[in-house]
Amino acid sequence: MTGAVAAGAHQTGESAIFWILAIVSVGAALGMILTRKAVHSALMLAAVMFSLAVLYAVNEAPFLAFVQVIVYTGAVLMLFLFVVMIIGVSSTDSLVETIKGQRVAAAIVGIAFAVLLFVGFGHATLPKTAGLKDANANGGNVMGLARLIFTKYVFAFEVTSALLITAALGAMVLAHRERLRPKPTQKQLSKERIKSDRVSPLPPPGTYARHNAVDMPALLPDGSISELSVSPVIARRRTGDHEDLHGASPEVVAHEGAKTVKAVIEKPVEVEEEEQ
Amino acid sequence: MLTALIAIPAVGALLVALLPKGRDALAKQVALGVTLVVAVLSIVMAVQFDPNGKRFQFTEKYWWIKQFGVHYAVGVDGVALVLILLSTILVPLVVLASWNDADRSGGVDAPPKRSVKTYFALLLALEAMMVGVFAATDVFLFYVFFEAMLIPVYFIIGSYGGPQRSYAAVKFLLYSLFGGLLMLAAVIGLYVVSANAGHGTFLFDELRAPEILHHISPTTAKWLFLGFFIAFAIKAPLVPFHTWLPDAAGQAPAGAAVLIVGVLDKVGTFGMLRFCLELFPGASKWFTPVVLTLSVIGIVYGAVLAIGQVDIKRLIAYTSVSHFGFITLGIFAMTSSGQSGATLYMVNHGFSTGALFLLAGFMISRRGSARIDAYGGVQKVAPLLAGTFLVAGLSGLSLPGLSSFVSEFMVLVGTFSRYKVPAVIATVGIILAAIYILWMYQRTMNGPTAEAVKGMKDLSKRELIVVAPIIAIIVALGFYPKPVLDAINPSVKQTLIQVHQQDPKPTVAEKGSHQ
Amino acid sequence: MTTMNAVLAAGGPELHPQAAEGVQSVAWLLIALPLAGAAILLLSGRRTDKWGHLLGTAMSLGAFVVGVLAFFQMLGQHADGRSRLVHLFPFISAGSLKVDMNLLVDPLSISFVLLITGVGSLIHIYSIGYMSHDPDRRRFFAYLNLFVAAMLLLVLADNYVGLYIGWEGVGLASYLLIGFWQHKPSAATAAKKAFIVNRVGDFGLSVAIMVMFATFGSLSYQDVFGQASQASQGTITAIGLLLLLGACGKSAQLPLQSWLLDAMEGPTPVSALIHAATMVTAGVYLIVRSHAIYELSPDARLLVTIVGVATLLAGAIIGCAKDDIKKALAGSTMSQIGYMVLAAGLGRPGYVFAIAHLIAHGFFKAGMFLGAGSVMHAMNDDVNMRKFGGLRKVMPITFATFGLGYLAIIGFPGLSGWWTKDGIIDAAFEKGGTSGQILGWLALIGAGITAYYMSRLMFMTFFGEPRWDEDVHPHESPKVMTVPLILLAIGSVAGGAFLILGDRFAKFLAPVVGEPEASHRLITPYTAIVFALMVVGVGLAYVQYLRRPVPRTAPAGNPAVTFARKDLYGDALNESLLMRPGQWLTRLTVFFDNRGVDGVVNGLAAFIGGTSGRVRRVQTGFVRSYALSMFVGAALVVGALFLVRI
Amino acid sequence: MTGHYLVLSAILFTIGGIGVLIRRNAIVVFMCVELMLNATNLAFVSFARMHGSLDGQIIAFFVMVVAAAEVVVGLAIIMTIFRSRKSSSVDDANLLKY
Repeated sequence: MTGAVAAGAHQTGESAIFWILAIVSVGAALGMILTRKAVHSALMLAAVMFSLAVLYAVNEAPFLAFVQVIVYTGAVLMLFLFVVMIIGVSSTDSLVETIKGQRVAAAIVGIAFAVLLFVGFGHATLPKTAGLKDANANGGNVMGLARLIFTKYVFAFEVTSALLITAALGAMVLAHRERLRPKPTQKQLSKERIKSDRVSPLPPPGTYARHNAVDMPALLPDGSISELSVSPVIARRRTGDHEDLHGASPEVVAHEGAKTVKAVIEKPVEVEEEEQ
Repeated sequence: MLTALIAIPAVGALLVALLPKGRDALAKQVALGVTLVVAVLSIVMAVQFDPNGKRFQFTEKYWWIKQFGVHYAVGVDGVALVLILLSTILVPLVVLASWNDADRSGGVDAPPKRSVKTYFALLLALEAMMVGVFAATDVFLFYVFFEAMLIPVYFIIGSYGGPQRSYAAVKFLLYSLFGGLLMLAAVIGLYVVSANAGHGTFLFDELRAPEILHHISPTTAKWLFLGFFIAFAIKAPLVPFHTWLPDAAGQAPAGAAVLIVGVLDKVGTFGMLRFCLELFPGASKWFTPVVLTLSVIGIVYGAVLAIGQVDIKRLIAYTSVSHFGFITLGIFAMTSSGQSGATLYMVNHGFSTGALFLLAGFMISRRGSARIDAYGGVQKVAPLLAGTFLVAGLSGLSLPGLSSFVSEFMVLVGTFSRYKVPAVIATVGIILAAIYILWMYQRTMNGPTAEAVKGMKDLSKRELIVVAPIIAIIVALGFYPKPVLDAINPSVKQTLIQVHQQDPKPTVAEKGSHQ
Repeated sequence: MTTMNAVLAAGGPELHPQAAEGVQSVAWLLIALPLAGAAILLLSGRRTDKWGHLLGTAMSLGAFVVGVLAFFQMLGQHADGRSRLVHLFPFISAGSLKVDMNLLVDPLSISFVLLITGVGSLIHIYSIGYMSHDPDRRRFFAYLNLFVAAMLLLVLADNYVGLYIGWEGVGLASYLLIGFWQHKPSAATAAKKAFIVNRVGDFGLSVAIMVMFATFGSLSYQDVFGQASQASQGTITAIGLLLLLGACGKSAQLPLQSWLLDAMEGPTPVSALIHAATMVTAGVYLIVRSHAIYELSPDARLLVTIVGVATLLAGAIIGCAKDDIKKALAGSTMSQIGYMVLAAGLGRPGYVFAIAHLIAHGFFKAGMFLGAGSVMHAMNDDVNMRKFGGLRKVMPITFATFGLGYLAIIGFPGLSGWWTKDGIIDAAFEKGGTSGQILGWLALIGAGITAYYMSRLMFMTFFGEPRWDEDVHPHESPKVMTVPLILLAIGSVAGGAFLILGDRFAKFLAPVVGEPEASHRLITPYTAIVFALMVVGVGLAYVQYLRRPVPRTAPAGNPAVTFARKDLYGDALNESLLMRPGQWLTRLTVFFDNRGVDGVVNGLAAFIGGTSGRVRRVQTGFVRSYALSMFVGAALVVGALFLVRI
Repeated sequence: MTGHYLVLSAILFTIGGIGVLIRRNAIVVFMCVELMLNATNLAFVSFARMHGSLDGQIIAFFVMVVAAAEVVVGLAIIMTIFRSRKSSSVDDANLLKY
């Protein structure tokens, strides 16, 4: 598809593509800044990037189009999605503006900037597009690019490689969390456990409960729900109620289970006398 | 010779600063020794100076910053020689006078809070720069010394001064720096002008040569003049820029106050005489009315303020504001007697106000308070102190027979022959001078002896050795100022030729020539 | 009678002093001796306490001897070879200003030298006794010597700068001597007041010197008087008036007379020497010495006479109301100097009488002051005449010498006062014209009042019954004090006759002030009137103070008396016109300086501090507001680019 | 045609700019920055085609590289801020102020 487009694009096909993609990309861009959920704006950005990739292709830059798709959208955007996942995919921003007059100022400046550019481009006398036919002549676009990179821009190329390495290193350093206190040894853990008011281990989720799903809280002997049995991360993640298989909400299920357990506990326990 | 005069105190300062911690007494002796050596050297130089020889003698010239065209050029004419002598004579006396001022920086009996040897090192550094600033014949070098001088003084006032010392030190520094920056702009402007007119130079001789003067258009000359003049007006406090002096002199230790008022301010008037007048003759003539009114205001305003003061050191500071009005009046009257009088006035004022400050310092170190009403009837208890204070005071109000009268008389007569009204108003200054000196003398020395003053000791031997030479010089110059005048007159004549001003002929002679 | 102006038109005699030789060439010794004495006494400190005063007196006597020798050498010289120049050293030389310190020994200065050293030595001798028990006697004699040296420099200088140095030196000496007993606040204030009022006079003198330099280009008498006729009339009058202002300051004439009465705070010998004989006459010397200038400007001369007469009357009136013996004598000094200034203002004939009266006054007024001193000495330093009375029996010598002085001053015929003061009154009338008449009559009235208050003083002190306090038992003063009194009495008796008879003094002063046009006629129509007025004055005083007992406490007088007691409100005037507004001015300027100029500086600092505080708030910390400013910046850059490009 | 591409890139760039100013979520702000970078890449490419030399594309290529490095470090920073402050809002990190 790229070869055809690049070789013989005559006027109407290209402008048609341009207009479609322009609308798509502008719409996606607007969507990106206006949606509340971060994931949606990430996807909108992906749309913009794809339309740009096509536009690159139209502009006789096939290599860039693929790099855009593979590297930029594929890697960088995915990185965004990873971080969105970690940070909180569900966290929606309230679009209420906190800084006084920020939105108005942003609009004014944005429009002024755009107007300035349009006036600028309007006045600019652009020469006829010369097209990259001869530049891509021997060996196509990639060979042309490679020839240029490794002759004229070889120094910039090396510098960017160093940049990438430092960026990777930087990211690693930033993300790495320094342990403020030494890793607690087994000895210390047991000592703390004894010192703390709860020596016995926490009930794993689902104990005495109807089922042992990872977010189902365990029941204490007196029938009440043990909050400690569910990991806090997951606890926070509990979106909707946990529909029990038989239509009762977990509290109801927990309550019946608690009755049975209480009954077992109040039953008097024959205590075998230990021969002293 | 001159470089030696600058190098010795600088090295001395370093030496004193690097002495081991506790050896205060040694530091003092070394400091005194160095200053005495410098004094002897400068006297030898003065003897060798040939008044009617070349204008600049003992000149040395080396490349300093080649790219900027800056030389290390030193040389001495009559005026500079006399002022260098003033400073090299005053500094040893100041060192001797503030022998244990620094010890009491921590309170009367507490161990010295601040290191004694830094105080003396700073004094020596200050002396090096003082000699340097008077000896520099390269405008850039002059500027460097002009600014470098502020640092030691800032530290002296800042760490050894009176209660509001930090306020006074900062105010002093900012005021002079502001002036200095204006001057820097003017110095650069000068270089640019000289560059257009041939090769860029800072050397004073080349700058005052006619071929460069013609290239400066009158307006640029006025601006450059203003740049230099404001810096010098701040340094020698002319009225609107004078408020730093009472604070600085009031808060500084007595010895430093002597140097600030005695020598540092002279740099301002010296600069006016040599740089403002000689480099921009047209502009100085154009600005003369303004300067005259400022100086006359300064004379009367300073004197009236001095009458109203309650602190001795501030009072003496304000008197020197009034005296500086006289000096600038003499300089810008542009008559030979006026300018020679003004230069002589710089020397005399250095000694008379120096003596006043030293004696005030002794009184304050005894009594602890600088307020005039804390004293009373000291004459009965310390007659020697009172006597020398009276002589210093009388030279302050320029009593004939003492040195200041000669210079003030020459300034007034010189000014009158060209500008009648300012001279008459300035003469009112001598009445006000009598009032503030005698009233201060009466409130502190005469009348019944106040309680607190009862135990005051008279001048110790050391203090007497400090004051006696100054009083001797004051009386000697009062009766026989000829040697100093012979040194000053040739260079003043040169300045006047440069400013194309002749002395106005007496009206009788003119009438005679008309008939 | 040739009118005065015709004579004067010829201009003063040409002053061509030749180089001095013989004793006169060592004239500088006159100044050097007392100066050395003062220096030795001041610098030596305690060691010379014992013989300090003797050294002082010796120095003064030495100067007197040199003076007499120079005088006799001058007598030997031919009339117009009498002004001699002694070159000392070049004092100031700067371009056009050339001032050499030379001494001019001529008849005028030699007569002053004799008066100063003569009366001065007598007073030194007197002070030996008077100050015998004062701990600071050495310092007193040092200051006396300093004063004599300065006064001699004043009269001997050959240029106005030397005169000015002597002028202020004398002011300093009077400051030191008036404030000698410094622990007394009143003495200290009086000394300060004297110096400052003198300084106001000196202001006039220094401006006169400046005008002279601007006009004549030189300040020596020779050049100034030589070229005086060429200068414009306005300048000459200006110089004349300014010199008059200087003279008023020093001789306590009307505008600047307030300090003389307070100057009595000083020890009596001081009042005698400085405030009677020598310093106060410096003003008259200045006017007579600058006669060439005054001859050229009639209205300056007129003003001099007016000031003279006004002070004459004021002094007399004050003299009548003062109970303090020294203040009364001070009032009389002021009025006698008024006479001298009046005479000096009358032109040629007046000069001779002015100087003659000055010398005579020097003798009898110093004699009376010393007499008053010995009276105070006896009444253990009480000055209130109302507590004296009947002292003639107890202190015969003082009474006798004081009496002779009294007779001389009221112009008792035959004594020196009569010769000189009548001469002045006669010269005033001779001046002719309405002004002559007015001056003459006022002078006559002054003579009458003089007779009245001097007799009042005599009667209250020496006659009537004693009104002493209990613990006072007066006794005659020791020999060392009475000998000078006797000598001065002889001078006050013989002085006048010796000078005026046969125009001896007039011929003596001729080379300096010019030939007198007519020899002095002894008996003039006015002599009788003067005598009559004198008798009336004495009679009035006799009736009031000898017939009726003198009350011990001053009775409340009518407004006229209080007017006189308050020194014609001179002090009140000075205070309300000058001192109080002056204090207000100083307080105002100090406030203005601290708030105004300093305010601007501190205000500037505070302003900068304030704005930086506000500007700080722009850093809100929100990344997005920074982004906004970046975006605005970008927009501006793009705009600027287009602006430049299009 | 190049003018059209330039206008499109200007629009996308401005939208990205406004996005940076309006959104408070750090990641979205970051995405807007990426959008601005892509807009410039489009302008580069269209100029390259207009001038007929590949330099524009190389510059675009380098922009991508730099953008990648920037994203890596930027997100790491956002991660650390989130970890310490439990909030990814840009406005919460406002301690560095007057």
